[in-house]
Amino acid sequence: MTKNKPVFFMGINLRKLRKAVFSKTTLRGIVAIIATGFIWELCARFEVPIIGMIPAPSSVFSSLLAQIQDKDYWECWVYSYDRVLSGFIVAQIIGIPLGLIMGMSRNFRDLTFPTLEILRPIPPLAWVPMAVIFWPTPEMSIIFVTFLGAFFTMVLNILGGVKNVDVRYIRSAQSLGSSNKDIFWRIVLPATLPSLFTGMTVGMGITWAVVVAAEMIASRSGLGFLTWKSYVAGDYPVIVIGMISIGIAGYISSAVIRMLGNRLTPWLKII
Amino acid sequence: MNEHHNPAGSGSKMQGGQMQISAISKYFGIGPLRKQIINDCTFTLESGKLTVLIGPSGCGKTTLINLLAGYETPDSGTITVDGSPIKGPGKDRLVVFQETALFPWMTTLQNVVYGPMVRGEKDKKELEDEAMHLLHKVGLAEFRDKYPLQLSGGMQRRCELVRALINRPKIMMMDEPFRGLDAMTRELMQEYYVRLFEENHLTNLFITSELEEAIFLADRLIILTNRPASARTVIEIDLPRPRDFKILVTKEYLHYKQNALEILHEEAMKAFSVGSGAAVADFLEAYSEVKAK
Amino acid sequence: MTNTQHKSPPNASGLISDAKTAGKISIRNVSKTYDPDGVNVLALDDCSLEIQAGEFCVIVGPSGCGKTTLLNAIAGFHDITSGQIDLDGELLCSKDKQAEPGADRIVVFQQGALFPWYTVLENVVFGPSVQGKMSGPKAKKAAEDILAQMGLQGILHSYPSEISSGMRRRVEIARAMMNDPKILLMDEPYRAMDALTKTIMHKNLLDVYDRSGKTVFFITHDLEEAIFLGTRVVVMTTRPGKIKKIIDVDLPRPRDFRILASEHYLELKKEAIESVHEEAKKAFEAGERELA
Amino acid sequence: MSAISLFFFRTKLWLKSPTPYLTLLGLTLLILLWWLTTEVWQLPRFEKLPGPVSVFKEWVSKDPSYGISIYMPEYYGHIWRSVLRVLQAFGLATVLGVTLGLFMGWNKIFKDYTFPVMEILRPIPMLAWVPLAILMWPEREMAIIYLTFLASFFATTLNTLLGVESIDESYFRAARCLGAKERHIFFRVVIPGAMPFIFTGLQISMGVAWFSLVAGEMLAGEYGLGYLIWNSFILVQYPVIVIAMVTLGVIGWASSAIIRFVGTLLMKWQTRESS
Repeated sequence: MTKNKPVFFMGINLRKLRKAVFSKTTLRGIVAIIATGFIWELCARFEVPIIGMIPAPSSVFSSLLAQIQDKDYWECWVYSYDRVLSGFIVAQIIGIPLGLIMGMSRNFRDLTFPTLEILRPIPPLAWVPMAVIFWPTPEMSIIFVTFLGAFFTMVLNILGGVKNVDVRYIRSAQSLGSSNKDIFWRIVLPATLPSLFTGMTVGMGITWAVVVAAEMIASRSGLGFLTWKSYVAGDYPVIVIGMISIGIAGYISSAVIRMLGNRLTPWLKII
Repeated sequence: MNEHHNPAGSGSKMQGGQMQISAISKYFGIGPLRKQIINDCTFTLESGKLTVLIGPSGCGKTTLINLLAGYETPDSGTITVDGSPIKGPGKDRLVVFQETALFPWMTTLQNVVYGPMVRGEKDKKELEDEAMHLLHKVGLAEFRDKYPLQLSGGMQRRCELVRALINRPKIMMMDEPFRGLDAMTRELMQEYYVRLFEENHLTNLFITSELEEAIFLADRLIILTNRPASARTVIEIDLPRPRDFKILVTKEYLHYKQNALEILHEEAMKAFSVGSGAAVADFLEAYSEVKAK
Repeated sequence: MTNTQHKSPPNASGLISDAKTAGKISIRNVSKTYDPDGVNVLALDDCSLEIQAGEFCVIVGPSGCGKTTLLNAIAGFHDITSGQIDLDGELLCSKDKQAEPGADRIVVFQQGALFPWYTVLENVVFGPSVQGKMSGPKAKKAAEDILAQMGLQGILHSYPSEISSGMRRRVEIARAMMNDPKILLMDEPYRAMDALTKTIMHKNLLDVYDRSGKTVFFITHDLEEAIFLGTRVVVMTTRPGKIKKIIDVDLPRPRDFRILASEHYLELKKEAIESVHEEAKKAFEAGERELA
Repeated sequence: MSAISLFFFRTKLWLKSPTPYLTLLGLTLLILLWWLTTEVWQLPRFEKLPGPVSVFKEWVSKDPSYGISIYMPEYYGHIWRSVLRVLQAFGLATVLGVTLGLFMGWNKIFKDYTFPVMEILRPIPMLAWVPLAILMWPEREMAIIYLTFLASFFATTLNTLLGVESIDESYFRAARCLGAKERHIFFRVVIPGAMPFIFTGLQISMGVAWFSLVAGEMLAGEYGLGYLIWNSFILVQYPVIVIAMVTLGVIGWASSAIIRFVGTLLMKWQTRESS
């Protein structure tokens, strides 16, 4: 019946951490992942139809060792990141102000929202040919399609965020003597930040999917192209390496956004 | 309004803060959807007194406070503060909302200094000192850098009180501020609030649907009719101040309570024959059964 | 909805029985320790309490004093660290045995737990229907009877979200009574209702209680409610929860609002306020210290 | 007041507000701008894009120059193939995803074993599977359906799981109190309780299904709207690209509208709540 105190190390509750790490859940997770890898290997070895066509983990691993020493492989990362970031950042630059204005002004929303709603259901990749026709370089067309992928999500999330700002916040700010400028910068903007970051996270996911596909369709570089090229060239283990790389790259991007989001919205961390 | 004395300064009874509400009415919606929420409502908030408005849930109390605060304008009638009609929201009439409207993205201190800061009054240092002084008074000094979500319900309500007080409003309007707290925290908050009031004697308007709370706090108790709301009866509550929870078990208190219940009951029966919305169904039921006895 | 027939005899299906024989709870030296985040928290400390069959036992105490922990142990939602709880002389739970949730001990929850996806009628027949105790039409008939007894006949096919919060609570009590439980466990069921609504809820609950003679285990923060409803009021200390005081409420039954004005009621209230207020303050200050 | 007259009244109010006119104005402006830049002023770069007039003429022509218009059976052939693929993939994903999600949410041990594997696969964008899918499946058709399925499947499963986990604990407790056995809890608490989230998941899943279908068809299709877009691009039949894009938009919108409609039908308890 002793009342133990939690032990903290660098802001982490060690007891809680230990409990989480050495739990049955973690153990089961590890077992499941190892078992999956093992079954995958067996399927590949015994050439089970369909699943067996996926290159075995062992061959993927040996090919990975070759890849990470290859400069071309790392260049693919750079190209893909370059495209993702360009498209994503442009989407932020245009999407954030647009979403905010749409949320603040009813007339502007009525004017632009239906247009957005009409264009939104068209899958971003369907834009690829038009983009290629329009933009002078293929690079620009890929960035444009990438931009589209993130853009709609951003605008809609911000719009929703602004519309959901609790009217009581605006009212108390008014009573306390805020100007319209104050209300925008000190109330509406921070109140919208959480949905802005939700939009960014979702948008980042879409961006990677679009970049990968666009690279396969209309480019000769990047991680998506690496995957496609390996398929065409019959170097199958590299397909899996490409996929895993894309997964990791996407994961890193979302993690960065999450970190940024946590940093900028500290009030959401409830004790 | 710019004197630099202690905002919660004890016994500063010089302030005005007499609010006159004359024959205001308010409708919502248009055409066949038009509904009257407030009907020809007249009452006075006397300077330096704590007036409590009580009425069944859904009777239009919140609309009334929105009108007094200036967030909405009445369709007819006038509202004046110390003789001059109100124009929109202003820092002379501050509202403490149901639940709380502390800005979640600002720390306790930032919330408290928000008003004077956006109005550009005083320098930062002076403002913070004043805020800390008030926070200290309600036991929140250690929590200056916490965000509202990190505070307990009771602390949030106190922070909200301080955020209003630092502006030295003429009138404080409390819209069911302790709703949603558990009964015990609620009682402690009532004590805090009554103590702050007894120190400042600002004009206070307090809206509630709890009779016990109403009588415990009030100098004057105004009972509202059912929707469309108007002021029905004013009961002067002549219980001694400073008050504490011992008065809840006195005969005088009980007398006021029974008296008020009687009127509320009558109001409920009237509403019952009109058959207003489902929100008041519980209330109607309660009092029709009381009468059946 | 205006008038419940309080004089009506127990209905034909016999669901609300007169038997006061069952539902005796003995709580003996019960303790419970939680272990969230690797920190041991003692929620209940050596509580002993005997609840007679047919008693209306009200537990009051500040937030986090372990009232709900005790209720959850009886209901079977979690285990206890030491001690033992018996129901009618049979072991219900102990250190090694967690109670099974069952239809003999039905809980009415703080936030209300009517299934929002079922209509009122479907909610009320849920118990007998999953227990396979009654045929469909028979259960439906019984449910209609019980709802009518409680003055709820007009809303059989409404969804819970369409009726007022007071009605929802009453439907929940009806749903519990359908199962003829030995004991009714109520976890602050009227919290967050305004005082005017509460009065009708109290009267309704007392009606059901006076007629059925069920044992009721009732948790609340509200002293007025506690004294008005209870046969005994048990005051608990702030965490770790211990039993601080037991107040016998010897007000006559059936009770109505007149007793709120009686001398004796005031005395009882004074007694309760004194012991609870002290604990509440302690809990409040402890809570603030914890946050700091 | 009756529902019908209320409806008319609301419509009248709406017509009096600026909303419908601004909406109309916005759309007109969009098309006007498109028309001016491409067909009237023929600005650099814009001149290459098909203009609204040429697209519209082609679309309603009885004798289209590129073979695709509302009178041509091929047009409907492409639509039908795409819809069929989405239906197969989406149907399969819904059946498997909802079942898996429900079990994962209901049974902690099952979740412990399956969830980490899903979490590892999830960050890989579904389109990165294209080459592998073609490799795995003997037929292109299967590969495309597989791709479409995969995207929907993850969205559905995760939302269903989220739905089950978001059900308030007190509903489970209430059900146990009332004597419900595990199977009752599953059918009468877990399934209806998770329903709102399942339908949110289905809407997302429908969106991503179309998204990956287009990519799949562009890369590996021999028919379908995505293929039509890509093929018209290669054959320099630009108006057809726009026709296919607009068609995709309309069908995509319609399919999520259908899901919303079914959702409202199935969850009366929720719709009545909001009204």
